[in-house]
Amino acid sequence: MASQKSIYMDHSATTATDSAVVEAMLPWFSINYGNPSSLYRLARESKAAIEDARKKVANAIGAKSEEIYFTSGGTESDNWALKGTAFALQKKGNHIITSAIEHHAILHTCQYLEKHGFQVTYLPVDEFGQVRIEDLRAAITDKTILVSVMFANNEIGTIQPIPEIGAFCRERGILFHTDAVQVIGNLPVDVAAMNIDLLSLSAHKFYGPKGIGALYIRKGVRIDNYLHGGGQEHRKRAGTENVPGIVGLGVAIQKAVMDLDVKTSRIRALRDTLLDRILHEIPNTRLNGHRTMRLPGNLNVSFEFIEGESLLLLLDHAGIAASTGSACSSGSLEPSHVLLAIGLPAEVAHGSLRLTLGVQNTEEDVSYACDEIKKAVERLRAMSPLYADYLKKRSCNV
Amino acid sequence: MASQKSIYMDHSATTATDSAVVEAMLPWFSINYGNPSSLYRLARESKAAIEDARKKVANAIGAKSEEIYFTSGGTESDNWALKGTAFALQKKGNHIITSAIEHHAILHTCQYLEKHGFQVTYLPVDEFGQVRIEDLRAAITDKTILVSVMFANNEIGTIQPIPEIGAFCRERGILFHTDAVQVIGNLPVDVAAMNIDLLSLSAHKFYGPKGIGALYIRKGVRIDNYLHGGGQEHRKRAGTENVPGIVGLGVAIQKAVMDLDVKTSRIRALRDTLLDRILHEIPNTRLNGHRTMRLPGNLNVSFEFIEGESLLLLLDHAGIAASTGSACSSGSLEPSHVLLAIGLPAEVAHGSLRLTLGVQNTEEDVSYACDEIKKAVERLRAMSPLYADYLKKRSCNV
Amino acid sequence: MYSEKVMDHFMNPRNQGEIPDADGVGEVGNPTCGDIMRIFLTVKDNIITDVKFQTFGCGAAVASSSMATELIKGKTLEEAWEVSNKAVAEALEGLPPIKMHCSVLAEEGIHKAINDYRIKNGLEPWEEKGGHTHSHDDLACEE
Ligand SMILES: Cc1ncc(COP(=O)(O)O)c(C=O)c1O
Ligand SMILES: Cc1ncc(COP(=O)(O)O)c(C=O)c1O
Ligand code: FES
Ligand code: FES
Repeated sequence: MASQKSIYMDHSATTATDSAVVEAMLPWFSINYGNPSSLYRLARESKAAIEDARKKVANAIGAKSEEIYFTSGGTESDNWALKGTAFALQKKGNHIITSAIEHHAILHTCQYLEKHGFQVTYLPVDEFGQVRIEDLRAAITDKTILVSVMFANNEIGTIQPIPEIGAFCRERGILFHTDAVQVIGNLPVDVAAMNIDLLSLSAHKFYGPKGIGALYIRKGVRIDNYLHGGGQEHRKRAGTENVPGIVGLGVAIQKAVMDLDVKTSRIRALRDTLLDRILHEIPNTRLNGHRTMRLPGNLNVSFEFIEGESLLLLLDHAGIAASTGSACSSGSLEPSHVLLAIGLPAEVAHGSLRLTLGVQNTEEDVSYACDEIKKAVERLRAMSPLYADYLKKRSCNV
Repeated sequence: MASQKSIYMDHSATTATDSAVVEAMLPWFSINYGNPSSLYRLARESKAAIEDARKKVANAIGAKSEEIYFTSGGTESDNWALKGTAFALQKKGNHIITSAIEHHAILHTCQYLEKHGFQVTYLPVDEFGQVRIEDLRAAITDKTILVSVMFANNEIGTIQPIPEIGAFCRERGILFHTDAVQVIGNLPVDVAAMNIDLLSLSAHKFYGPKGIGALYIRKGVRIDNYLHGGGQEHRKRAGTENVPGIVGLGVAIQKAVMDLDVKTSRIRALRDTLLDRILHEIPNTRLNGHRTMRLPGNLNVSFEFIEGESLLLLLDHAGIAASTGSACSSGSLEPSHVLLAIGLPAEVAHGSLRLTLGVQNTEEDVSYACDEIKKAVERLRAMSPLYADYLKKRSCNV
Repeated sequence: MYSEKVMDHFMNPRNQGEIPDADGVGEVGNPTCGDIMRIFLTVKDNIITDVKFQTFGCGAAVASSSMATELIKGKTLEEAWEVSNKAVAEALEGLPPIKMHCSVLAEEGIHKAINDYRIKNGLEPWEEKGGHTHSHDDLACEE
């Protein structure tokens, strides 16, 4: 029988919507349900709620209200940012620079653009997952119109040198987009100070609802529309506005950036405890990503000789929700492109475990999780032919 | 002081989310919040909820589950259907046929496609707003890859001869897409019997939530992806699924198609009462659209000599939520393209009023609305120079 | 996504371990793509009297190994040779389509172990019949 425990350590995948957020959304379903595009009172109320949420998003990232456009989530924001600017600037150039460890919403969009006449450079990253400014500098050509580098990585949590990249791009007059989907509520963001031209965010990653996000577009940036239709969002993004979702995003982002330091310090401390215990108590384990330049709740380790999906199944049985970069869990043939990009051999990438902590986690969770992970790793190693070989080899060498 | 009354007669713009739908959505925000792509129990529950909703949508329109893809709404469905098939079939041909009275989500997408190498024929409609099969037949070329004709029009409510268009396209081997956003819960839909290859729908038009919709794609239809990224929706539509929205859509569509006849008969009767009274009691008024082939709740009339936005403001003051095809209300310079397409002179189009009735309307609403409309029209005519001229001319002719 | 049977065999794998002086050993897969399986056989009078496995792989791979060893235990080599990946998957009450190749691994592991035994005993190895039911081709790691 599976465990009665239920410990959620997959906050980078999604988060529980905060009850205050749901509360704030509720009236906009059945009471104040007016279509914001209409003229009457009910509609004006929806319109006002949207503008209020827009201001909250703008405030949270140092933007102006009129620079915020609501979308259906991080994926749409990424698609729009890249395709919209690429096609708008096609006459200026056809070269785009991104990194090898972006989310698929960026990478697959880049592949689409490659099929439509664009050239894309995928910057390598160092062993900790960071892009080097020298590589960026070397990749620039006179055809470069856009640089898109994520603020922090969803798998290994590594934070990129965003202010440096922003300053560099601004100086060269090249647009700079950053996918900040993992960052809101985890790190301070200031689009003006950081010279960011476009920024993607998604509410469900910071205790807001799924299916709503935003794209920040700095005033003056040329960008084509992506969803064509009605005149919503200042004629830039068509479709009846998801009013409850937008209201929820507004409340969630306001809460997310409040007392950021206090909240993230607590989560960082929990993460560090868990990480230290795992590294000390489980042999043949390595940390993936950067030791300090990483998201506060993110922990990514590889256990040699075992496979991640099996590990997740055992942890699920123990009531722990986690994630892996193993190909076996994804239905694709390749293990995580991020783990390969930081130089992990495929078989080590297979044995990776991502735990992402959030507001609901406690010290008790951490200690329970550590015990269970240890047991599960031991159990899987006991049935692993790779571990058997390793033990034999080790005893021969003695 | 504005009226305390509140009568909603704009159900084609959007609807109040049914309280049972909201109820069904609630657990998926904060309790069962798992990301469906993950492996653990919480995630499997989300996945199962999505598949359950998919089945409900499929059942409602005579499709198979695996032919339903969730989107962020009608606009995304329309964009995907047209751009996705157009680019996938580009090698076969570059000609698309649509109608002159489509929603902007279709028309603006067609304009986008025209900029990207496609040719689009906009079929005219007759004075009632119907497309003629002869015109469609005449428009077909050996380059025609797609026909997109809406099931029923959002402004004048006119229903198109969808089964005939479907049969015709199937026979010619041309893809047929229909925008059925206004139709779910109003008319029976059977994609198999009607030979429909792609169909767009949007939950908030049938008492479901805003920001969620679906595209039906018949098995075997070739279509490019539109939102690129993760492997969701069988690798066809990326982005973390809006689980509460999808669940809400499922419940809403199941309710929408239940007892369709009973519900729509009641609404049709109310609409007919209102229409008859308006036409009889207010002179110089005409009905726009088809007398019988129209959506049960839709009423669209033009009052000569007055302007729609003014009328809406007076009605809003009286607590009535309605819509107009006047340019003054839309921020564009042209009055409704639909009203112009059925041959209305621009000045008559300006004086149009759309009332769309729904489940919450009563006989009392109808009688109150009729009285208030009459008063408002009289008041505006009293200040209209056109009406003054008309009165003078009439008295001269007498 | 897995059936109860798969989860049972995953949580309580049968015949897991190593036979140090096995009569036949088969290893298939490669760690790069996350599948590696080793099958150990003890054969007496043409009958598989003992079988054990070691597996590095997903839940389906572990469950397939466990089930496959159950299916061939006590069988003649001829009978064991005929146990297909489909039979393994069916005995597990089905596998998700993308996980069918994990059961192919089990079938191939058994074949390798049997042929290893035959070669060690001076017999001709049996020929893998081509084109059997596995969907390994489109999911093959070697590509
Ligand atoms: C870095 C990053 N970018 C983009 C996305 C896509 O966001 P969504 O799934 O909300 O569309 C995600 C999460 O899935 C992400 O982690
Ligand atoms: C006929 C029609 N098509 C498409 C749409 C767009 O749907 P949504 O606003 O939900 O994106 C609407 C409504 O706005 C519509 O009435
Ligand atoms: S061993 Fe990788 S998918 Fe089964
Ligand atoms: S008269 Fe003012 S907008 Fe038409």
